[in-house]
Amino acid sequence: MSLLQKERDVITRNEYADHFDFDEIEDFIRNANKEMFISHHFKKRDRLLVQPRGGFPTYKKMFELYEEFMKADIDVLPLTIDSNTRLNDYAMAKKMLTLSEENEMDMLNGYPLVNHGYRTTRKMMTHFNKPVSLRHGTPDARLLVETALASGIFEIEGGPITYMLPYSKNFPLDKAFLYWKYVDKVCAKYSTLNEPINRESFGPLTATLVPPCIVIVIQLIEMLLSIEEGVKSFSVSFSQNGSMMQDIVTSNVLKKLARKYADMFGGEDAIINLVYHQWMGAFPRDKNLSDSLINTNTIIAAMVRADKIIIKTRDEAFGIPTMQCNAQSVANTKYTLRTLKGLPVVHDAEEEENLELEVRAIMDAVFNDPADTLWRKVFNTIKSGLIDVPFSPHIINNNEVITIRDDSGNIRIIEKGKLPLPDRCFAYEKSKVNLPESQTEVINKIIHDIGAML
Amino acid sequence: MSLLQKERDVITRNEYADHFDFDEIEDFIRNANKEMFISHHFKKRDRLLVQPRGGFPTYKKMFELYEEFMKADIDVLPLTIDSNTRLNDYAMAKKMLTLSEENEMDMLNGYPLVNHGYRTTRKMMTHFNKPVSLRHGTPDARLLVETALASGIFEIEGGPITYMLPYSKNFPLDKAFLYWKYVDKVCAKYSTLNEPINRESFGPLTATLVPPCIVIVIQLIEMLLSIEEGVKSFSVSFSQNGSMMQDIVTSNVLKKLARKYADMFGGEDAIINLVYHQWMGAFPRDKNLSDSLINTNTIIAAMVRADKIIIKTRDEAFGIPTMQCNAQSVANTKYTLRTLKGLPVVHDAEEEENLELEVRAIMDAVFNDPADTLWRKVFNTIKSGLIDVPFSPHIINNNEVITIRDDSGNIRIIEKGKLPLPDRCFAYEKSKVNLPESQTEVINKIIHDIGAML
Amino acid sequence: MKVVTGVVGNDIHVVANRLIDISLQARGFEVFNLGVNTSLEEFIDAVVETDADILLISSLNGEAEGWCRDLQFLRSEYNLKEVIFVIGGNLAVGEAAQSDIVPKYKSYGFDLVFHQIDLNTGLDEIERFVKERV
Amino acid sequence: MKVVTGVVGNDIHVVANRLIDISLQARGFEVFNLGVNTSLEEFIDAVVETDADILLISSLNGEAEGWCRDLQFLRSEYNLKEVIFVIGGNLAVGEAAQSDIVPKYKSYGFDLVFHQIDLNTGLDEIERFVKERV
Ligand code: B12
Ligand code: B12
Repeated sequence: MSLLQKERDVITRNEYADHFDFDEIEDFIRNANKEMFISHHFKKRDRLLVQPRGGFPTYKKMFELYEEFMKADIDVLPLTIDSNTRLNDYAMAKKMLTLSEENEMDMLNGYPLVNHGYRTTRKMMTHFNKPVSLRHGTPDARLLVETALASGIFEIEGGPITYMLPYSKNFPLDKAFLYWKYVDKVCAKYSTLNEPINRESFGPLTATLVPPCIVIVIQLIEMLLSIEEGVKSFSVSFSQNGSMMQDIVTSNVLKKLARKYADMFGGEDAIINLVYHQWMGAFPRDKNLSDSLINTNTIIAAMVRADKIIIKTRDEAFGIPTMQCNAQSVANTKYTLRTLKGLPVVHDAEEEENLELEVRAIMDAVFNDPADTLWRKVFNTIKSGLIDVPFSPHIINNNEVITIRDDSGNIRIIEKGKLPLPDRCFAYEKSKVNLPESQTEVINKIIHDIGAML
Repeated sequence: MSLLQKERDVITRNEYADHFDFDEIEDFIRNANKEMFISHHFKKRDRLLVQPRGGFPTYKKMFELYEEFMKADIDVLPLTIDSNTRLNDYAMAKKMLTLSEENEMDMLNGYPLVNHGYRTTRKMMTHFNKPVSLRHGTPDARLLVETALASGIFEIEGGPITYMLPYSKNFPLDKAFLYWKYVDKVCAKYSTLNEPINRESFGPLTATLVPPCIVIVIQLIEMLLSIEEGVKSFSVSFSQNGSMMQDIVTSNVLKKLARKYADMFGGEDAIINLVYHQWMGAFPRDKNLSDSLINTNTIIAAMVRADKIIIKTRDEAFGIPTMQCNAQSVANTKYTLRTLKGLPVVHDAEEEENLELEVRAIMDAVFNDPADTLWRKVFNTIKSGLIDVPFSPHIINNNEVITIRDDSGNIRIIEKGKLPLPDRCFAYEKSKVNLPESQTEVINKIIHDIGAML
Repeated sequence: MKVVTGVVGNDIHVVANRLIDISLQARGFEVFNLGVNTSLEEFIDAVVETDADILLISSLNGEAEGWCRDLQFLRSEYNLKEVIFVIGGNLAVGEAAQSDIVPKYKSYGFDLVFHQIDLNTGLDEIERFVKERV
Repeated sequence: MKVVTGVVGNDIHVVANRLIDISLQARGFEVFNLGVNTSLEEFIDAVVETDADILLISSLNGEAEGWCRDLQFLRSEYNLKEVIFVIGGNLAVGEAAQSDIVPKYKSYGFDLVFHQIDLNTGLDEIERFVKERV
């Protein structure tokens, strides 16, 4: 038995989980319908795939949600996991699941997949025969991902950085790298059986004034870490910045560099896709305005030529959306994509050059770290603040970078902290904003800029 | 007494209209608040002005509509006229107004301005102190416009072509030219008293597969006819084509040529503005989808850098919208414009060159007509089919031009009828579409293309 | 079979009218299309003149009610009991329910009323109605 | 006055927490910010340790109910009658009305409950409440 398999046995032997029958699972994946693999749909590239978010505690309600989505002609079904499971607190998840089932009231903000187990969940997945995407935010997602893949969920979102820095306060980052290495290994292993399992990184991060250079660097790193383990289908992503031009520039640079770095690091045969997230920050509290924001995002997703869009709902500011509301959002998005024609291809040479220089400078700093493996280099870079995510709750994050919006809505870096930005790039960033005089005014401007879509 | 003034006395002496006191009216306009003039707002050019459509039969309901609009922070108030008044059928309008007032039920699809009279209506206009735009569709709008200006409505939409070919079946076109000459003269006269009265052309025409070259030619002609009479503030307009790129191209060419032709024909001191109409064709019968379409149009209006946008509502497919629905549409549009930042400036050299060549060729044909005045040249050109508007109900229209959409949603000319298009332009148009084999298939494609937003 | 069609009143919405013309012809009807902006009297005259079997009126801009109230009267005046009277399109100002609209127009003397009904659905229904009558 | 604040449970929404920290300091409070992902026991320990006057709990992701049901018990256990217990943010999974939420959380032992209330409005209210208590 291989070392990996031994590890898998230990991981999956958990009092809250199903008993894992790996042979049966391999058989299931080998014979699974290709329709269930998003990588299969990406290959066709005939349209921008639409995916909502959504998870309810009980099997019954989850099933009903999928039924609503199917009526709206959905492309990719989501499975969003509750926040207790995300922090591996299966006991609490179980308690709340029981309460939800007994009281007909949702006591969890997602589907507790581990507690439901793969045998049960697989029934739902094969019933709908659509690609499903696992959305969570879990630093140690090993058991969760094993359960997901065994259930027929063939896209796994997340990564050691993107599911740590925005989603955790003190989970050890070095452990997260190893746990995600495990996830990538398992995904790569199953990828040889049928269509590849798709891995997706979570570009929005904290969704709060994160500058594009940081987003892109982290996207490239997680892509390279996955490719290192043999993953063959990977999605990089980012969310609406607040300036259409900055979205376009981010997309152009991200696409270009993702392909370049993938090829440079042995991923020539890997398929790289682009995912666009509708606005991930604070939503307006008027649902009609939220609808407008959502539609604006759909158009931008088409303009930046994304391969998949992950959508929000008009309930975003209020709480987990109702199924009807969520399905309506899918229908609206599909309508706009169907009727929106003749999109221009846009470039901004100056902005793209500046952003590419910034990204390359940070990537060089990562590669120049003396550690022996990529993940250790990255770990050191984050620890020393060369990578720094604004508004991360995590204790390891440096929290020195400060950003603000310019008049066109672009996010600009006004304090670079320890980011290794070339002087001319930092000068360019600063040249775009008129900084208020007093510190209080700067803080007020930041608060205002966080609420750009209110 | 001048000839014009004699004519005005005759026109305004109508059994259904107020008795006109021209001295008092001049005084009123001379002292009117500048806020009421849209031309004053255009000068500032600090934002894209938002204007809905809207007209109810009774004074009371019209007033309430304006109150709703004001809450939504509207920029320009509309006054849409009912279709009986549009055809000068004041008797029928009066009958239906009385029925509406008695039964608390709307028996008219707009505000019968002539029947209400300017003394009454002016109270409403000065109360709200906003620019108001007169929307009608009347070939002989002389009495209507006199009433409007006397009421404090300082933007007059329409023109001899744009309010004839789409809006009338057999009203004599030559008369329409003379009636609109009158309108322009009166507008020019009042323009010397305070801020200029703005005239606006109606670019959408029949809103049914009208090719951009026809739209632009008619915009330019109506602009020149108004300038000829001394109008100093003029808005050209067009509506969503169905391809974002074609909208951008139309805007770029229309803006460029409007300035060029205005300067060439003595309008160097005239201010020319661009108005964008949200989709004017058939709307989807799902109100959520209509909201999406409306928002898409708002974004395109900003992309094409319009000065004003005229908006639709989610009720469009069903009937005259409720006030609340209409006001919500204003609020949604204002929100999107407020949060939408960083728009790229887009050009397409090849498309723009082709479109400009087409427009210039038709304009040359107009100017080369041997008649002595511009309006007669235009009349002859329309009569002989050198200008031809698809789906016009008017008997004078040639009805030979046939258009269809290409794969990017662009409207392309596949039958040019008598349009004097240069060969290379027509070849370019045809090269963009794969025409179905059979005539039935072509007809089905046209029906399908009319319903592009369904 | 002969059909007189057109759009009633001061209504100039022509697109549906063109499609109806094409569709009726495709279904084998002999079509007399009066186009838009047609008064009730013009319709009746045309029916008499052409000896039509069906009068198919469209209305899109919300005016129909104002124009069609006198239909019952004209119908008996000219003794047109055999002619099938049909109206369709958007038959009210503002949004209105079919359940309100249909009985109202039937009381005005229409045999078939199609408020916000798809054209082909409506034409199918008309053909069924014709068959049943024979 | 001393305030202990933080975000309860497995909730990692940090943006509001940072703003609350800044705003409380601007209003002259001495702030002990435990940050996100804080258990009820940690809050109580911090209140005891710092001898705080106010405990201001945030919850954004809908978890609060699961965590705060034991508050009444802890409150009497540690004899914290003088401390003002405040909770705010988004206090339910899915959309919920204030009229349902406020009494529920008051029954759990909170003095002030702010479901989907603007931060400054809430802090004004807290200051008013403090004044009235003295
Ligand atoms: C940004 C964001 C994220 C970021 C957070 C990054 C970070 N580390 O902070 C990311 C993407 C990582 C994220 C993750 C998740 N999120 Co989130 N997130 C949001 C979002 C879009 C904005 C939150 C925000 O920053 N707002 C800006 C700040 C300034 O405003 P605020 O947080 O609302 O706080 C204000 C008030 O609440 C108030 N307030 C707060 N506390 C207090 C206390 C007092 C006393 C008073 C008076 C006032 C007050 O004042 C603040 C300032 O005005 C909201 C939706 C929204 N609001 O639009 C969802 C939202 C909060 N998230 C939600 C959820 C469920 C999650 C996830 C579980 C995953 C998921 N299912 O989507 C994970 C959470 C994982 C976990 N362990 O908690 C839900 C909560 C659902 C519910 N309550 O029913 C929301 C509402 C989205 C939704 N509709 O589903 N999220
Ligand atoms: C394009 C359009 C115009 C163009 C018309 C160009 C032209 N000459 O044809 C322009 C811009 C000029 C215009 C002007 C006006 N319009 Co207009 N217009 C429209 C619009 C957007 C689309 C109409 C269209 O062409 N549809 C495509 C065709 C194929 O579909 P259709 O007309 O709906 O017809 C289908 C069905 O009704 C049915 N049908 C029709 N007749 C029959 C008969 C039978 C027996 C059956 C079974 C079925 C059937 O089959 C057709 C094919 O599917 C509609 C709103 C909408 N539907 O989205 C408003 C609309 C019809 N217009 C309206 C109005 C009020 C006007 C104006 C009075 C001005 C104004 N206030 O906006 C003027 C009219 C002036 C006049 N004298 O009539 C209103 C009517 C309001 C109401 N009923 O309450 C509408 C609904 C818009 C609105 N919500 O306010 N309009």
